Amino acid sequence: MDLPALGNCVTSLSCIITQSTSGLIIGMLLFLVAAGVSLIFGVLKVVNFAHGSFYMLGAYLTLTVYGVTGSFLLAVVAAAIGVGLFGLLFERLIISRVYGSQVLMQLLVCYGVILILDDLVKIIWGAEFRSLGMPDVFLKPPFLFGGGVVPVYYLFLIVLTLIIAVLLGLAITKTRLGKIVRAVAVNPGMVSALGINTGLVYAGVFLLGGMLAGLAGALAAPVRSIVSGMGLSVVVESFIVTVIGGMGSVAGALVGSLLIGLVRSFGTIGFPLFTEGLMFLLMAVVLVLKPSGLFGRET
Amino acid sequence: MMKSSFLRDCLIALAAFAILAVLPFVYPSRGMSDFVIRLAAFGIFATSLNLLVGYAGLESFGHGLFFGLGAYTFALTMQKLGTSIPVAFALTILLSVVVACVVGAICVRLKEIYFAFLTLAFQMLLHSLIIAWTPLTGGDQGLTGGVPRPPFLGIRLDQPYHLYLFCGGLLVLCLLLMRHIVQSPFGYTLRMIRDNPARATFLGVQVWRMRLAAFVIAGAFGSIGGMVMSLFVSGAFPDFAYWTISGEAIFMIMLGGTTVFFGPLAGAIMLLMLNDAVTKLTEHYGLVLGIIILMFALGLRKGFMDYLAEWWRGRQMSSVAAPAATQARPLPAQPVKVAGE
Amino acid sequence: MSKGSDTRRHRRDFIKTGAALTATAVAGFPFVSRAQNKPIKIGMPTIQSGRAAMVGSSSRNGCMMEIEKFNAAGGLNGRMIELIARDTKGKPEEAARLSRELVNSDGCEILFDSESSAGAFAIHEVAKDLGVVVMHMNTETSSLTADPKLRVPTAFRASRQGIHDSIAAGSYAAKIAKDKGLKKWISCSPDYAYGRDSTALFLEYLKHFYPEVEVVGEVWPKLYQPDYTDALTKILQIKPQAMYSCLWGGDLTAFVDQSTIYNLFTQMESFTINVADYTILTAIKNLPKGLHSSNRYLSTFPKSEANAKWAADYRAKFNEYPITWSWENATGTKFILEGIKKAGTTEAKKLADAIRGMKIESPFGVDGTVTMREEDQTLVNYAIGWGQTIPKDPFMPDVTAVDWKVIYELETAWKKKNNYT
Amino acid sequence: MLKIEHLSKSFGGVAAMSDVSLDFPAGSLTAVIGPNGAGKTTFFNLITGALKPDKGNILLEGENIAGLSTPDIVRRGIGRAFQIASIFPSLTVRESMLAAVNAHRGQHAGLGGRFPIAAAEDRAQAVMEMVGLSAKADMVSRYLSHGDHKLLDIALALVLEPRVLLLDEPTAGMGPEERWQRIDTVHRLWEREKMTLVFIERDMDIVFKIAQSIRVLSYGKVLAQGTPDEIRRHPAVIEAYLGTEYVAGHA
Amino acid sequence: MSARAIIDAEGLDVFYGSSQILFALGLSVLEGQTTALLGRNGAGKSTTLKALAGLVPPRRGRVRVMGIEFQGKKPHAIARAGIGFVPEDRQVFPEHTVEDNLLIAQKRGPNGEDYWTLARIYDMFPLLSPLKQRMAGRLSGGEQQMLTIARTLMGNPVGLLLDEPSEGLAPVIVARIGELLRRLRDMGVTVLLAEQNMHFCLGIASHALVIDKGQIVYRDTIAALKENEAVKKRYLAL
Repeated sequence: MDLPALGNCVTSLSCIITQSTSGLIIGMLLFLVAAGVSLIFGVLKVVNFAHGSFYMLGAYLTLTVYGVTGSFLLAVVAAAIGVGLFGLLFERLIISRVYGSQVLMQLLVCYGVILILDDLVKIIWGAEFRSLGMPDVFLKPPFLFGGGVVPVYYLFLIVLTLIIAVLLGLAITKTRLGKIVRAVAVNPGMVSALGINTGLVYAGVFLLGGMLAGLAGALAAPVRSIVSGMGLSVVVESFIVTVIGGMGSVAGALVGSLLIGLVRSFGTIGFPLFTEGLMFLLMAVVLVLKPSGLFGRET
Repeated sequence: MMKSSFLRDCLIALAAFAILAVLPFVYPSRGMSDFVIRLAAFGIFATSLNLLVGYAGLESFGHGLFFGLGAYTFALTMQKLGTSIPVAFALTILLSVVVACVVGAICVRLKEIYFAFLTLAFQMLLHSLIIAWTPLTGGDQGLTGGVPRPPFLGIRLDQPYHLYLFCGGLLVLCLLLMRHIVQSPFGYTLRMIRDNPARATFLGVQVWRMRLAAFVIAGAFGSIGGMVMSLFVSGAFPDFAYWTISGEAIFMIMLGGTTVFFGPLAGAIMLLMLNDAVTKLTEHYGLVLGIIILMFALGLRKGFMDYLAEWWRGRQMSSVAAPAATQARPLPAQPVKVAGE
Repeated sequence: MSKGSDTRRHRRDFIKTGAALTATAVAGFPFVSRAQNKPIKIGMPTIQSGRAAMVGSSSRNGCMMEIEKFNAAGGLNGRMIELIARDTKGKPEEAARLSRELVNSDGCEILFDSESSAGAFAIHEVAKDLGVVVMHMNTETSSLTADPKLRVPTAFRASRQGIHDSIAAGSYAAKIAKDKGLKKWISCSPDYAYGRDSTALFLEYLKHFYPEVEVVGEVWPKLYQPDYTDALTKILQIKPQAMYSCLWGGDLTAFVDQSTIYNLFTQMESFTINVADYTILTAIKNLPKGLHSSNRYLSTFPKSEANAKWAADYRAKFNEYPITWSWENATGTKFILEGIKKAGTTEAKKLADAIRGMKIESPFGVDGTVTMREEDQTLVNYAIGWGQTIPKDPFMPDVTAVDWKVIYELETAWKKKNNYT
Repeated sequence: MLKIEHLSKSFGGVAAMSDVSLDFPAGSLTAVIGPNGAGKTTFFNLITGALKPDKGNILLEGENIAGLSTPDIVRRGIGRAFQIASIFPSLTVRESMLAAVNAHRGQHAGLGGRFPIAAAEDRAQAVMEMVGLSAKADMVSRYLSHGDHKLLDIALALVLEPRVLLLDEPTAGMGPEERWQRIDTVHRLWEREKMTLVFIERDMDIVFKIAQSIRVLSYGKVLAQGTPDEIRRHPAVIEAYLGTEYVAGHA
Repeated sequence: MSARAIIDAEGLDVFYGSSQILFALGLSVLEGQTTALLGRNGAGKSTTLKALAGLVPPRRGRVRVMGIEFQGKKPHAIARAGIGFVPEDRQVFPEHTVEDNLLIAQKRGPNGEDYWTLARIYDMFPLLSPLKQRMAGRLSGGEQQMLTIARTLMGNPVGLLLDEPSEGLAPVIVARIGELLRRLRDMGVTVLLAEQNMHFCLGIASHALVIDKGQIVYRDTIAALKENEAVKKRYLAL
């Protein structure tokens, strides 16, 4: 524990700015994965533990498409679409068969899928870690900002993710489709009786969740090492975010992700050995005080 | 209902212990005895988790808390205090009970998925503590330097056969005790709570107290699993408190079955053998195990022993020529639920 | 290029050659009893899945380099070596379990520990329990062999050791620091035993050689942490003149990639000691110029024909670059094989006696040889050097060798201080 | 026996029960009727502590039990069966009975003995015979018929040897013949056990046939109370609930 | 009988768990007619409507919508074929606004009908118009009942299944709903109206079905039923 250091930091503006930005960056990629986890849980009541593998697939797809075409944009789009379709397939072929079973049975199924995907990735792309490298467009000196620095790529990442977060939030609250999705979460039988194919809604939520996770993987590819099993820590953090923010809430996922990002960036200074513990502590406190999460509905 | 007296169970336990005792002479293989020791650790651990999941209806994601706590407390007590093994055992169980009381009191009031996540959070807090408290626990490196095994009551755990028999005996003893617990009035109270907590309340049962008691008992047995593992590897590692260890126990009970007492033990045997066999045969362990898991989960949709038990019941029913067709038939799939029905 | 198919192909090749050799052996010596023809099995608990899966593949490749030579030369009186590698998934309890199983059920007579350091301690305990010879080939944690309380007569280490590395790093870094006046230092190392130990030792020796150094901060990213933004911003906040880091593997590539976009390396001298290994050097797409690193494995250091040839053979055989675990495992294997030849048996005590203090020829030695030091049964006299990176092959053209005399001297003092003698 | 005074409860500002005062004398057989949403089930929930009243007293033989927890109330002698049978699906009938006897006698937390405590078996057997479930004692509850589910639910309440038994639509979801059989069973139980019985029922034929006295709830208030004859003629009840045709048809 | 059946069923056996609710039930509702499904509490009215709407899959029997087989199909398929279901317990989406509730249900009818727009709905249900932006969960019972009917209309159904729309509502609201149903009838919407209250149906329905113990026991015009004291007394407790 290094509380003096934390004290020094929170009294210095530049430290606050830098660490907050850093929390923002960490939180943003997490948000893309956590939003999918949260939506799937909120609408389908399924604990999709395999979501981290979607993220991993996104990174590997990006690696391959970028390697072949040399276009990062193309690679990102391909990853989002590819993983979205994979999510769809996963829902139709596997997870839809255990709707309504025990949570533990769903967990078992997801675990099986994680094992398979981790190994398939190793067979296809090799066991060693890979790195995409920063696309040339982003190879520019970082911005200076209030005493801190923000690399161009991270600025791009923050802006893009925030746009997605806002669009996603608007889509879920303002569009007819979003309204349907929220209605399905509450009363699927009634929605079905109004002539809406809820099976399609379920599949659609997985498609969307997959696309977001694929996108997260693609955006992570230039700055993180790509390796089999890379999804695990992300999915665990996503569940912490989901619990903190409230299951099924996009705003909750955003706030939760940012909170985790801040805990990580300030925790590194104050509790260098206990940042993971801090995250779980936060989760435990939220669960005890408000089990449904900060933005969740009481059930 | 199968009636079974405690005496009968004791006799079966004795017989099982006797078989374990002579097994190495008939089939002398250290591999076999290692397997039994590991089975003791995971068999006790998984069965204790099933006290919660299968009997009390509490789906815990964080039962590994007690596995890790047991392994570390035991190993540390032996290393630092130099007590005898029975004393370390007693201290470990005591600590686990205290921790389970505190954690349980906070957790059991939450329902379903929230309970699951909160138990997970507590387990990960222990894991973080182990990692952070390096001077005591050795941090991520694990508690190295070996766990001393001083002889007690003529039992010398540094001798392979003694260790084997001790762990095997513990397995039999713990299973006997847990079997007794689930067959006790308390065990049936847990079943009531699992089936219908609201109804149990209307029969005068303080549901949360019973759940807490179950949590504490399961925690105490879970820590014994951890102690056996610590004896086996002669140390303790942070992995023992990581969420994956809870995951493994969950997979054991889901593979083996939750409604039959020996389901978790069967699951432990299956998963351990599967693990050992598959790692031996192929480098693509995950691929093979994953496919097997999916076949089980999507094919049987229930644990192996549950499946057998149902099949057996079905057979008996049909052979007795069920008085009414509806009696032998399980509940059909629920009609599409319209909320507020 | 797919790595998986390569390993498969090589395993097939190995099985084929193994079968062919066995066939020749049986045909050639029809009167030799089958017992004598029984292969010598060596068990290798290693990591083959998860994030550190390449530990397993590179370690096994390193071993096979030596084993195939040994088998091709007729083995031990016709007894061939058979290597049985098993996946521990990086779990120490699996490592313990597998080691026991390899010995007890599979009939392995020798253990190769190609695990991480936590796994190494678990395997160490098993070796003690079962009394078999174990060669630790990956772990760098010094206490494993230095601490006499942990010593097991049949346990050896054929990998670089943290203390050696730290002394070498300290002496090299101090020289640069003195030249350039680098007084404000920061460390950024993984938060686990290896990271903490080697960082502490490095800073100790840095100060030993250059007392004016001041440590102005430290950051401890977690092992396998995907994102280093928090660490990087903290470093940039503190604005040190130099940074030390012993991150490795995928963590190191991610760290370098992320540091690059922060322009971190242009703002300070960086001593990223694990960069000079081919996996890292080839994985990083935009390798920054001028990073200081110790050699993990370089085919150009030591600059000898033997080393260059070994690297070329390795690449030809496995279609990939050898890395640090490759040479360490090759070295460990060679000690075992030379020991078997010398002792004429695989019996544990005799074999251990043969290996203890043995000096063998090696492309990785300072003078063409490496030694299994008698007193603590650990590898010494292997080549350690430092240099600076350039973005493309040969990645680190000039490597300065570190003098082992300095290492020995300070190591002795270190042992005394820790009551290891 | 059971006396309710000024009982009130509201949910989010909407009054579900307002100032209800009712008396159920010892040994009486009383029906509670009223239109859907009148608050009948809420009334039972308040008495049994499943809901906490906002105001008012619930006196069980003079002791105020308002605000106590359900287990405490149940132990004081109020048993309840539910509109949708509430049973233990995976236990056999006998196991359910035995476990309930244990709970009633405070022996449900025992770890010492084996489950069927010998002393509990007589009571369990007695209750099963009382309601006529003995023949199905060893069947797993979930495989019973709908009618037997309801019977088992009542049996579970009876195990508690309740002084007051609350039955929420004991005949719901049954055909006419089964309905009469069921209500016959209930009536016999009441006669034999000499308990105070309160039941909610929608079938007016049944209500008027067996109830000694009737309480009519409407919109969370007491609309009327009295003997069947009084209720049949009560103008407000006819208006709000029975309708003139019913009265005409049964005049 | 020249009119075609909008929805018809034969031999429906429906179970909840182990208890059978409907026994070989058969009925048909003809185009343009309003048919009352009368019966006592628990007679099986709700279950019949749910079975027709596909919400409770029948174990045996067939359901046809405009002559096309629909048994075993999901509820949404039946809804798309033009059958709108209004549940008895309202089931509005409580955290959506009134307008959102309506928008969710908006779809064309089976033949492309798109008569019902928000404007027409508010015209028909003036009560809802000022409540557009209110959360549906905060409406009164009567308002929720209106909303449920309006919501179903947004799907431009050919036939409506209405489950006890008058239940538990104040007399004034019941009267309004009656008025509404008459207007729908006059617009040519086919309605199957499940009710306990025969009087409520008298001015609305032309035909009556009486259900008891899960079987249809009587069918005729509602005028004939009104005169049939025996049936009324036996099955409707009137």
